[in-house]
Amino acid sequence: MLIQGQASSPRTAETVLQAHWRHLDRRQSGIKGLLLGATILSCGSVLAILGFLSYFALPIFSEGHLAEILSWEWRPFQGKFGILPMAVGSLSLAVTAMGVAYPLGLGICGFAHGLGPRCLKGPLMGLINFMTSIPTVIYGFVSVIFLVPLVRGAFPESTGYSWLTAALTLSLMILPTIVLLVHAQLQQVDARVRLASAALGFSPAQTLLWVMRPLAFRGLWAAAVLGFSRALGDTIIALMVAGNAPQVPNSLLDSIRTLTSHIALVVATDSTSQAYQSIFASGLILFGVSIAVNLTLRRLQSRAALPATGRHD
Amino acid sequence: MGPKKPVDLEPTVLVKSLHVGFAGREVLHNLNAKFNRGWLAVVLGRSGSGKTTFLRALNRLNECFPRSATRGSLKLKLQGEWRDIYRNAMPLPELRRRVGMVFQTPHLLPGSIADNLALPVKLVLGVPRRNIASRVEWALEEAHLWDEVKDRLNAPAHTLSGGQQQRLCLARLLALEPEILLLDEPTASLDFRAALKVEELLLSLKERYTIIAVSHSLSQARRLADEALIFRDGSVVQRLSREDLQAPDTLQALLEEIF
Amino acid sequence: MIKKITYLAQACSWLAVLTTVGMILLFLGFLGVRGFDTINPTLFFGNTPPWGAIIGRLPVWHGIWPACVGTVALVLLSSLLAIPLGLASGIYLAHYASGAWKRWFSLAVEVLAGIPSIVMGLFGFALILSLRKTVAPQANTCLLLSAGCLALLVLPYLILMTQTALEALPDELRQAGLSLGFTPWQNMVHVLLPVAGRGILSGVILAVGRAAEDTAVILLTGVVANSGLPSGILDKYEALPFHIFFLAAEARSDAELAQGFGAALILLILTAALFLGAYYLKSTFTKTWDQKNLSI
Amino acid sequence: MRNSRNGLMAIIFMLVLSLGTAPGAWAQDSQLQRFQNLEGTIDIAGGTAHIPVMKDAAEQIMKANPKIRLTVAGGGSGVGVQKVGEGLVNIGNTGRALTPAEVAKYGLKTFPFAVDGVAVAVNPKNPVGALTSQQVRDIFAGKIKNWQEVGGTSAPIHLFTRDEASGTRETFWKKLLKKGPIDAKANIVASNGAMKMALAQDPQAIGYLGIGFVDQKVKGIKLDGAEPTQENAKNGSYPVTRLLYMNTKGEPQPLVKAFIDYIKGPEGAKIIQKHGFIPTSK
Repeated sequence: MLIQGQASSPRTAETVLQAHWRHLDRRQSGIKGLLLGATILSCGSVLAILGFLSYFALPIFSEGHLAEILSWEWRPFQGKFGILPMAVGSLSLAVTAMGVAYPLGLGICGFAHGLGPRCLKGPLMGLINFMTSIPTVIYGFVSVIFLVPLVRGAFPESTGYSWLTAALTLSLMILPTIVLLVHAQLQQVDARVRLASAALGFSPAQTLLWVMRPLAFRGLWAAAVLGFSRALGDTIIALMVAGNAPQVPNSLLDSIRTLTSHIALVVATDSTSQAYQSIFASGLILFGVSIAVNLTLRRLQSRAALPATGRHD
Repeated sequence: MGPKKPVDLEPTVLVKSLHVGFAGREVLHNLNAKFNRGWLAVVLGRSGSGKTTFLRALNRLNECFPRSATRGSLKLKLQGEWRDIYRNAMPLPELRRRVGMVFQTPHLLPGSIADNLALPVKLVLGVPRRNIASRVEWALEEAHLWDEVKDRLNAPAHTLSGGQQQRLCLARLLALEPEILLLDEPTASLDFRAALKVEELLLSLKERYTIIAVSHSLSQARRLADEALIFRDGSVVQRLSREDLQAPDTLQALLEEIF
Repeated sequence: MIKKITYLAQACSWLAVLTTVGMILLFLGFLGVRGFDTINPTLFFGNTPPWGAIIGRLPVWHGIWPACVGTVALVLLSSLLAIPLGLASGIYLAHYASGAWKRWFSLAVEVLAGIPSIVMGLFGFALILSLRKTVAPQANTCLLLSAGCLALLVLPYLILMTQTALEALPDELRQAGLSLGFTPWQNMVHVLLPVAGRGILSGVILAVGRAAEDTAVILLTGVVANSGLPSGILDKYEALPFHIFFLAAEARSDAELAQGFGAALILLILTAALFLGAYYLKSTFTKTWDQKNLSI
Repeated sequence: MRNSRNGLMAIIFMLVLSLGTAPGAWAQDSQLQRFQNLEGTIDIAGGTAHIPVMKDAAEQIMKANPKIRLTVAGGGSGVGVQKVGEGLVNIGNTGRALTPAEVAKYGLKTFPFAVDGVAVAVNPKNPVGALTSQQVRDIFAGKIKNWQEVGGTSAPIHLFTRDEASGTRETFWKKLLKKGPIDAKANIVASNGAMKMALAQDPQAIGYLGIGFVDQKVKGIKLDGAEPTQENAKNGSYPVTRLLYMNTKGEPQPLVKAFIDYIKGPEGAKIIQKHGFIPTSK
C-alpha cells in the first residue's frame, strides 16, 4: 500500500497521522466554540435590548406611574404623559395601511399566478422585488412633497399631514413584503397541484381560485401578520407625513402620532421626566408586539420564506 | 504496491444485534453479519429494507441525519486492531477515512478533477503539497481513470461522464488509503457499459479491501459477489454463497424475494 | 357563475396591478423628473472645488458630499461588525446547533429581525447613557454607536440568509465531504461555503442596502445635520437618509429642496445598485442548483 | 483629538492636516484669528431657531481653520439643555431662559446672544393679516375653527404647533397663550425650519416661529396691532419675545469659549443680523 509521507515506517506514519488528527480535533472544538460564541452574542443582543428597555422603563412601575403612562392624554406641561393615543395611532395606521396593501398584494399575486397574462409575471415580480430596495425615507420624502399637497387640495379640512397620507405611503412600503410572502407560498402550492389540476381541465385562473387559494392559507395569514408588523414598526413615514398630533383620530384626515414617531420626537427630553420613561414604555410595547408576531408566524409557517422579504423600519 | 496474496478469509467486520432507528422508527432490527477482507459481499433487498442505512452504520454517517439512534455492537478490524466503532471510537473523520463510501450518484466536491482528489488528501491525511500530485496520479491509476483524464485534470469534475464521475469518487477514496469500501448501488445511475467498467474495477480491487456493495441488480450480484446478503425489513434473512447465486433454482426464489 | 367569479377576480387583479404599478411609477417618476437635473457637481460639493473636497482638504458646505461619505463610512463600519458575526451565527445554526437550543436561537434571531429600527436606536441611546453613568463617562453618540446598532439591525438577515443558503445545499454534498473523513469545519470551509457563497453574498449585499437606507436608528444615535466629513468613528457624522429626512421637513429654500431630490435620487441609485447586484448573484445561485451543477 | 480613527478617515484627516496648514483666510478677518491655534470639535445641538446662525458661523470657522470641526444638530431647546447637561454636546442652545432647576441640576452657564420674537404666522396667500391675542388663544385652543370667524375666507384652520422640547413653543405658550390650552389636534413639527416649510405650503395653516424665520415665504401676523419685526421686539412694542442662548456645562473650554466670543463679537453680530435676529451686543 502506498504510505503517507516518503520513507517512514508504517508505525511512524501512524503516529504522524494521529498527531495531525489531534491537531484537527483541537481546532474543531475551538472553531465550534467560536461559532457558538458568535451565536450567543447575536442572540444575546435580543436579551440585552429587552434588558435595557426594561431597566429604563422600570421607574414607571417602581414609582407607580403606570396608570399615568397608560392614559389617554399627552400633555407634558400639565403632567399628563399618556401614551395610549399613540398606541391607538400605531394600531390604526398599521391596520389601514394593511387594508390598502393587502388586497393590492393579493391582486398582484393572483395576477402573477394565473389571473394575468403569463408574459407580464416576470416584469411584475421584478418590480415588486425592486420595491424592497426603495429606502423608506424616499417614500416619506416624495410623500411630503407630492402626496401631502394632493390630500390637502382634495380635503380642505385636512392639512395633508394625516392618517390617510401616512396609510397610503406606508401601504406602498409594506406591499412587497406581502406580495413576496404570498408569492412564495403560491409557488410551493403551484408545484404540487399544477399538473393535477391542468389534467382535470382547469384554466390557470380556476386553478388559482379553487385549488391553490385554499391550500395557500398559511401563506396568506403569514403575509398579513408580517405586513402588519412591518407597518407597526415603521418610524420614518409616520414621522414625516402623519402629522404627529398626540390624539385619538376621529377621521382618516386627522393628524396622528404613532408609538415609533413618539419615541423619535421625545427621545431627547430630560432623562428623569416621565416623558422619558414613556418612550421606553413605547419601546417595550413595540418589542412585545414583535415577539407576539414572531410566535404567531412560527405557528403559521416555516422560516424559509422570511429572510428575502423582510423590511425594517 | 502490488496485490496482496489473499490469506485465508480474514474477518474484518463483525456486526452483532445491530439496531438503527430514526426519530423513534426502527429501520434495522437485530442485524447480524460478518465480512472478510479480500471478499466482495453484495447486499440485496427491496427498497426500504435498510440496505443503505446498514452501510451508513458502518461509517457512522447515519449520525448526519436527524435523531438517529444506534444500538448493538459493530466491530471493525482497522490497522490490525478490533474496535467497536460506536464505543471505543476513533475520531469520526478518521473512521470515515478508513471506511470509504461511494454513493448511488456521484457525490462530487466543487472544483476540478484534481481538486476532488487533492482536497481530501491534503485535508484528511495532511499530505505535504509536493507529494499530492503523485498520489493523485496513483489513485487515478488505481481507479482505471488516469488515461482518460490525465490531460484535463483541471477541468471541472462535473464535465466527466457519469461512469467516470463514479470512478473518480472511487479514486478519491482509494487515495485516502481506506481498508473497507462501502458501495451504495454504485452503478445505479450509470448505463450498462459504464457500469461494467466500474464492476471490472471493483473486481480488481477486492483482493486488497473489504468490499460491501449494495446492489439493485441480481445479475450484477451474480457477476461480482463472493457472497450475497438478502435484507428484508431491516435484518438479514438469507445468506448466499457464490455457488448459490449461480444456481437457477435459488435464482427463482431470489427473484420473488427481492422483486 | 364560476365564469363570472373568474372574470371578476381577473378584473380585480388587473386593477390591483395597475394601481400599484401606477403608484410606483408616479413616485419614482416624480423623483426622477425633479431629481435628474439636480445631479451635478454642485449637488455634491456646493461651491467648494470638487477635487479639494474629495481629498478632504476643503470642507464642503451646501453639498451632500459629507453625507455621502458619512453613509459609506457607516455602511462599511456596520458591515465590518455584522458580517463576521452574522456568518458565524448562520453557520452555527445551519450545521452545529440542534434540538431545543437551535429552536431558541432561531426564535431569538427572528425576534431580532422583528424589532423596529427605532427601538434599536433607542437601545443605542440608552446604552450610551448607561455607559456614561458607569464605565465610560466620555462615551457619546457617534458613528461607531450608529454602526453598532445598524449591525444589530441587519444581523438577523445575515444569519437567516447564511443559514438558508447552507441548509438549501443538497445532503449529498454534505455527505461527500464527511464520508471522506473531512472534519465538519473542513467540510464547511472547503465544500459548503464555496458552493453557498453566492447565496450568502447576495444576503450580505441586501443587508448592506438596509444599513445604507435606515434612518430611524441613526436619528437617535449620532447623526447630525451639519458636521462636514466624518473625522473618526467616535465623532458625529452626516448621512444621506437623514439629510433627506431633514430637508423634507425644513428645506429653507427651493435650492435646498432641489438638493433633497438630488440626495434622494443618489440614495435610490445606491440602494438599487446594491439590490441589482444581490438579485444577480441570487439568480445565478439558484440557477446553479437548477442545473444540479455543483461546481462553482 | 481622539486616538481611535477609522483607517480611511485617518488618511483623509492626515491629508487635511498636512494640506490645511496654510489657510488663506486669516488676513481678511481678524475675528477668526482667535481660532488660529486651536483645534478640536465643537458639538452643538438644541434650539432650532439657532441653526442658521450656527451653521453660518461654523462654515466661516471651518473654512478658516480646517482643524476645527463643528457639528450642528437641532432637536429643540429641551434637547439642548438635556444634551449639554449630560455632556453629550459642548454647546446646548435654547430659545428660552434656563430654569433655575436646570441650572442647578447640570451646573450650566448661559450666554444670550440674540433677541428674537416669536411671530404668529400664516401662508402669504391668506388674506388675514392681523389678529388679537384673544383670537390667537381661541384659534390654538380649537375654539375658532374657520378662517371666516377671524375675517378670512371660509376654510378650516390648520393648526401647527411645536413639540414640547421647543423653546419657541414655551415662549409662545407662556407669553401669548398665557399657558392656555393647545388643541391636541394640532400637527406637530420638530423645528422652526419645519414650521416655516409647513406654513409656506399650506394656505390654511397657522403656526408660530422665530421672527428671524419670517420672510416672503410666510406672513407674520400683526398681533394686537403690533407688527412682528425684530425692531419692535427689541423696543418692546411686540410683546412675545425671548432671547436666544448658548449654554455650556460649567466654564467653557478654550475652543468653545472662542466660538462663543466669536458669535458675540462683531463678526458674529453680522451673521446674526443676516439671519434676521438682533444681536444682544448692539
